Amino acid sequence: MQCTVGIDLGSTTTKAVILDLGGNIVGRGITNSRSNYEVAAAVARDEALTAMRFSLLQRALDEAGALGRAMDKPLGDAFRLELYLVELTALQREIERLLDQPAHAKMRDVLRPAASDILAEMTRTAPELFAPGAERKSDFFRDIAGAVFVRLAENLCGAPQSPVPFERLVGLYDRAILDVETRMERRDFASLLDRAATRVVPRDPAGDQLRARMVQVGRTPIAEVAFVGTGYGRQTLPFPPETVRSEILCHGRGAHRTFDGTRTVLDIGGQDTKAIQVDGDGVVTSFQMNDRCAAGCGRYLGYIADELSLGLHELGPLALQAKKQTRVNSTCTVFAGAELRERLALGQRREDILAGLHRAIMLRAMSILARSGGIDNEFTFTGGVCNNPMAVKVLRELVIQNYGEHITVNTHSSSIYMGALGAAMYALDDHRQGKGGMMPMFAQTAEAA
Amino acid sequence: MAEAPGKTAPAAAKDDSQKRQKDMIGAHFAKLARAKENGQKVVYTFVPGNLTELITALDLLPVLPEINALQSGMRKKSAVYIAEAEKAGHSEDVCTYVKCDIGMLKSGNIGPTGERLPEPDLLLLSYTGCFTFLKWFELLQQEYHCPVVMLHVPYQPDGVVTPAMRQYIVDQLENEVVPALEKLAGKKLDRDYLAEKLKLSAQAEDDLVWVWESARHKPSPIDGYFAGVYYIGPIFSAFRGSQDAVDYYRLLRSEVQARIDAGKGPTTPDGDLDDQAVRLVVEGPPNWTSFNDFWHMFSKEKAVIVASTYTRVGGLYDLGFRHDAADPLGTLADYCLGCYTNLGLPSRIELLAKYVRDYSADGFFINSVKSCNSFSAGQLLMLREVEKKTGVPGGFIESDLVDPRYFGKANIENRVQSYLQMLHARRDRSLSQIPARTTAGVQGVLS
Amino acid sequence: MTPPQDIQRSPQPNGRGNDPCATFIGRARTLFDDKALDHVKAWKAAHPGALAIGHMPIYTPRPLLEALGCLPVAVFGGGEEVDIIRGDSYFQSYICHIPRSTIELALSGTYDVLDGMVFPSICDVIRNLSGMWKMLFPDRYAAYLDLPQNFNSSIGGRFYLHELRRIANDLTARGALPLDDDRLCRALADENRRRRAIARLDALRRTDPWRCPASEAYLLVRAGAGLLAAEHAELLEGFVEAAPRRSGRPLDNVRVVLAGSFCEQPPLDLIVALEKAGCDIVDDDFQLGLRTIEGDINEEAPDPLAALAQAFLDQGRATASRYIDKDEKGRALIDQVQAAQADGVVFAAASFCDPALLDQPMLETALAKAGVPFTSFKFAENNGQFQTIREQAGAFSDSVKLWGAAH
Amino acid sequence: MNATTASPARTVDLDKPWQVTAGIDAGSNAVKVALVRSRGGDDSELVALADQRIRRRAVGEVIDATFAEACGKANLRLGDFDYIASTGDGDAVPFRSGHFYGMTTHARGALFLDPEVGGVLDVGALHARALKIDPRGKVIGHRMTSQCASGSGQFLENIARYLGVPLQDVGELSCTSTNSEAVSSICAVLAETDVINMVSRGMATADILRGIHLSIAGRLARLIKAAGAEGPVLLTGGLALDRGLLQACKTALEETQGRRGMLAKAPIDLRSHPHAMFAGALGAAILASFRWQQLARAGRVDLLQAAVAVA
Ligand SMILES: Nc1ncnc2c1ncn2[C@@H]1O[C@H](COP(=O)(O)OP(=O)(O)O)[C@@H](O)[C@H]1O
Ligand SMILES: Nc1ncnc2c1ncn2[C@@H]1O[C@H](COP(=O)(O)OP(=O)(O)O)[C@@H](O)[C@H]1O
Ligand code: SF4
Ligand code: SF4
Ligand code: SF4
Repeated sequence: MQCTVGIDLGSTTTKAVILDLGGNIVGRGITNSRSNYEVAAAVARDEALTAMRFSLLQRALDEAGALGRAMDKPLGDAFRLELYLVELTALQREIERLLDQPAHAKMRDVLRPAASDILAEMTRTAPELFAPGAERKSDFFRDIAGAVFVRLAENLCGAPQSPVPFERLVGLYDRAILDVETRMERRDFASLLDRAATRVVPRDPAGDQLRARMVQVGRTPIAEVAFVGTGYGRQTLPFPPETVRSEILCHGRGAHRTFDGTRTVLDIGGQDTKAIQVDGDGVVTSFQMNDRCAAGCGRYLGYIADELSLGLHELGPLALQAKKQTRVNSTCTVFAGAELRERLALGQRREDILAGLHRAIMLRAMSILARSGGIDNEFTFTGGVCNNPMAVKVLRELVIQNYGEHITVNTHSSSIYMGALGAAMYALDDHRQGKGGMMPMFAQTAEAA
Repeated sequence: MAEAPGKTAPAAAKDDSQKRQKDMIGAHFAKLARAKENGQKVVYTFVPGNLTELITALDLLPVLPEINALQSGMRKKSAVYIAEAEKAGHSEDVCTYVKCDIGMLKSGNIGPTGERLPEPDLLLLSYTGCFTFLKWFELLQQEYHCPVVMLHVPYQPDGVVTPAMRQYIVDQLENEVVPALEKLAGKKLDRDYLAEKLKLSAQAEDDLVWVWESARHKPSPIDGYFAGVYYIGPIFSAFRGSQDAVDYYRLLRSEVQARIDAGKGPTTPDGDLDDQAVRLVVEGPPNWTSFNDFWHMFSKEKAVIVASTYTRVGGLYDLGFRHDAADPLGTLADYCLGCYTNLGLPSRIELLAKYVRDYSADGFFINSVKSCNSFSAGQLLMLREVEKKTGVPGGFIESDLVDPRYFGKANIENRVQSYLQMLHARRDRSLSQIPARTTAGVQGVLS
Repeated sequence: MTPPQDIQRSPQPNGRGNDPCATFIGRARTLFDDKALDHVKAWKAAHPGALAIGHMPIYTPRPLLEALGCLPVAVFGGGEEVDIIRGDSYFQSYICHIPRSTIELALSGTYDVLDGMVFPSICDVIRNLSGMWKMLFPDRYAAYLDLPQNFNSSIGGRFYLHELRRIANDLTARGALPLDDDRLCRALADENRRRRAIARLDALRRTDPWRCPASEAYLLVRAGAGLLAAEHAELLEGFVEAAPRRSGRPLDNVRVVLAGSFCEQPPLDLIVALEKAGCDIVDDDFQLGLRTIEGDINEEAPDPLAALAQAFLDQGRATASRYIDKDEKGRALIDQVQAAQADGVVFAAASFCDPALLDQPMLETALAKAGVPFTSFKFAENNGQFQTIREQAGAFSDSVKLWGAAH
Repeated sequence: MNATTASPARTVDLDKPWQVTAGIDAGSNAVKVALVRSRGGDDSELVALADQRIRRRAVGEVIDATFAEACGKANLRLGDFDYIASTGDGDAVPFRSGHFYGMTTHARGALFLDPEVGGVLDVGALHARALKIDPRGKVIGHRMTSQCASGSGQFLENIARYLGVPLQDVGELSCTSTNSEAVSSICAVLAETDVINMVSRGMATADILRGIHLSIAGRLARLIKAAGAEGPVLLTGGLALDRGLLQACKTALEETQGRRGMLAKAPIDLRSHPHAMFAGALGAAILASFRWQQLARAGRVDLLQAAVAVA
């Protein structure tokens, strides 16, 4: 099967979208951006390929009748669990390696048993994380494993007279995860799927038959024929220059394709906010970005979440419970944390402050929007921050208030992928013009057939 | 208003006119360095609305602190100077030209040619189009304790010069400025000599306008911004009204003519820009500390600048103004009133739109500098209004004149590139043939 | 139990319950909070056909506007409460705050009640704002008022008279009364009365700062933004007469002069924060637009317009917007410190305010030479956090208190 | 320790030569307490120190706990104090007798720790400030970082966390760097991205830390000079413990001084002290004694009585 790939390497997350040659979206993938861009891009793309295979698989399962359909969800969870376990093993290896280094000579005897206890416990309880209905604070290994590790470390070190220093133990994790993340683990879809299936598919003739189908799907060859990369700091992207497109163009195009009446796009990512105006063909006519200060971008919410030990997912829903919006003045990302602490100490409600913080960000976004030319009729909100329901709510209110009731405000469950989608569309353009075929290094070595 | 910036000049091969300009400047600074021993008096003044003919007609030597500041920027000295001024209590928020100048003063007042600049005998505060000028010379006055003479040039809010405005300036020239300069020079102003100078000014001005207008050709034989700042060197500074300036512009004109004949574009840091994909008009001063980097961002995407407003800060000759020997003080008043930054926003918007149309530009670009409220306050409105009037898209970045802290290279490059790619994409729109909405999207397990 | 403190820091006079000044302060506060300009609407309703003319905060000849039958309305930006959305889309982050909130309010219709705007030449930002106004509101009157920087009456004075007449003629053409000497004389007399009332308020602040904290004085002066001079004078006089009956006692504070806030205004809470940090602000340059002339204007001159112009040339208060040609930069400030018997100076300039910030080093030099302690910080009208400012002002008052004003 | 229970007024002995005082520095990140015995601010003698990080606890709770810890070490009770001075967030210390502002206390504390200093560089979680002080500890010049948080402890903490280096090892590690590169961004948030870029280029952790230290140090060096300090300067606040920062600051200062050495000023000699983190609390305690005597001399029994009423 032939397809084109678009990758949006953002400051916070890396997204990939795969289109078939008819322009249909056949796979999406996301991962956290990390210190090794190449790995981040490769992982996002692997995720997208995995999604693509899963969608093929879904079709196969559907055809396989009731049992197949029943397996769809459990299989997905089990597959995630397998991936998690693979990375957990890598983490364990890395921690062992670190402990052998001379820097840890003094504390080694205390840290090693503590770490191995924690890791054993993590492996044991891993299936709970992926059980049906389980809630995860994030989709990324770094965050999921980190949360569990810190919780277990707190338990261990919190005990009176515990000889294990908490900061060192957590430092060990932070150090190890950095290295784990920068290494590319080869992902063998077929065998992972097989292991996942072993967990959930019944061991009976019907199940065996299903597994056979799955193996088949897992091995369908996929050929990537064109590629476009985009994203923050395009100068340092690990893509060949011919394949790089401005993120402004990609976001505009992706959003326009998803909602074709859109003339205005607002993208709030981790470190930048962009307001983009597009014409009837999705081509950008003007844009504005935040200035050199990162104030009021997604990272701001990240800091706040850290400050409150919450997951990013939880921030918006909590803010939605506000009774009133506290007026928050700091849009400086770093000071917002201090202001939050100060206000909490004054006894203000957490929800109300959070609501104020969300409003502060959205006010800034509104100015950038106004700078780019405002909104005339249909408007689409994209980027990671639109996963945050409070941000969406506040924005919607502000837009209606400032531009009128007649404005259509779109958000989409996969708005975070708009940049990657636009990139994949440009890749398809290239392919159709015979300019495709240029692949980044990592894509040449990965699983593609 | 850049004069040839010595060793930081573009890597491009030097034209004869450039060499000539360099010699002129060298000679001027040499004269300045020896001013005190030769008993010559020195007048500091500003570029917009400068009274060079009047100053030189009395054999006084002009020094233009703005140009010293921008050259410090090009020579990578400005960061240290600015730090010096901030240490002395100057705010981070204010114009960096002033701080650069103050810092340079505090570090020994070494000019661009490595020679020490003479202290002023008089500060001629030509308060034209910029409030900061006023404070700048108040500050210098505290340092040098020399007399200041103020020439307040009223602002043109509606693009109209009223008789009262003109009269106000002539009154000041007649009663305050000329007497102060005469006193300093120790002699009476020879009005015939002044008229002669004004005649020479007008000659050079004719040729400069010809050069600007050559950008109507395709490809444009000049870059009206990055190279343009070199072209304005002599006429906006100490040389207007001199035979040297007349000769320089004659030479420049013949060089440009040769490029037109050969169908060639201007010389840039990336070589000759003959293949011009995009024609732009630029508003706002350039950044001096990363001048070549900034230029490169455009030239590597094959963008040529066909006109710019910054090169009009010292006079809008292309709108028809010429110094008029028949009415010396009146013509100086008109000159002062007509500088670009002395115009109200509506006039500035008109002018930009006119440039976009006259020079058939594909877009216009605003470099908004933190230092300069005179230029920058209102540029975001200009952006939208010019887009509305011309239908071509505008680009916008923020940087600074001589403070390298405010030139975020990656960020600026990202914007410039996005902007230029947008211009390209708008032209290639026919290529987007993918159906706008497709239904067969996959809501995969992982999304 | 209340925490014991060696200093009672409350800036409010005690005995709030039956404060003889409550009505005056209440009125001022109501006017301050009337961001929608309802009082201007009411005035216009009561004076059918009369114009209300807005002006930016400095050297606006309000008596001239009054003489034309207009209500002058000083526009001081949006303060803390206004959300800036569109305003930010007109101004880059390195430009001060007042023009953006002014634009925000204008675009949201708050200034629809104003029939025109006067933009006196304060600085390049306001100058360019006048042009923006003309583009954005082409149907409304907007005048840029160029103030002469030449103070010779036959040169700068002549030009200024032209400017004043131009504006008067423009307004008359738009329905204001024609310029008339009698009316102008009366307006000058009203202005003089108002100025004297402000002078009495200032005197009270100096002798009994606890009877009139700066935060209240601020509100009382600010009340005049949208009042005719006579009415404002009445309010001020009422307060000054009632104030001696207020209870309370002096606090162990230091006395400071505040400088730098002549255009964009600090949030009221910042003034309160300074007071809480132990500083009695005994003089300031807040809202200079309402008190730009020092001493009386000659209200009996045969040519009152010339008298008004002359007052600007000779008696205009020294500010950063004005070219000071003699070598006495800072003299005015030192005089102010001495007159107020202040222990020091607090520079509070709006962030990115070029006139104030460019002036400051020169003023600091002058103060240092005169041995007057000073401290400085920047603010924006919508600042909400005063931690650093409080720290700084506190350190300043600590050191004056612990070691005395002199070095 | 219940500070809010009223107790009978105590008599105040105005001629008392020694005062026992406490300084409580309620910071944004940590609470520091110093107990001092002093003769009106002279001959001060350290009695006990305690500090606790706030982390996510309620500030009031941490203050009570830290104060109790210090009292426990010295075997003192609330009633034994003549004057308790707060600094930092004074409102959080309901049992204070008086309050002094941070710059005042850091200046005084620094002078106590190192009597030679003429300047202080106080770097805490969210702020940095440079002071020029006179021999009495009076602040005669200062500069602070403005709105922007870049260049402060919180930033360093975040980076350390990202790199997996425990805070207390940051300094040592940075000192081992051989090949560093300054971080260019002025924004703390954007600087994090710079750091990520460095990691991606395979740069050694020590070099990255050193790079950050150098960029913060550049800013701090400018701050000190702008404040006008000369000669010996004490580094105080939480980051005083960070040897890497100290070293980087020294380097930064040398560089700028070397460049324009002709100015006839005493070169800045940046120093550290093991108790430098407590400068604020110490200063507050010493000034408490000074103020006590000032009030006593002025006969302000009312205020002194109020000061001890809590005990
Ligand atoms: N699940 C989520 N819930 C709430 N907010 C989220 C979620 N995922 C991401 N975000 C927000 O989106 C931001 C990242 O946006 P993204 O578009 O991925 O940025 P970039 O393109 O710069 O990498 C985060 O900083 C966070 O604020
Ligand atoms: N051992 C250490 N090494 C480096 N930094 C430290 C160390 N201990 C504390 N810090 C830093 O000091 C900061 C706290 O400083 P402090 O002056 O107490 O701030 P505040 O007064 O605002 O609470 C923390 O942000 C932390 O980063
Ligand atoms: S630290 Fe805060 S204020 Fe400073 S640039 Fe970053 S986000 Fe902006
Ligand atoms: S503010 Fe602008 S015009 Fe004025 S001196 Fe600075 S750069 Fe020049
Ligand atoms: S605050 Fe300052 S810079 Fe801003 S408009 Fe007023 S005078 Fe101009």
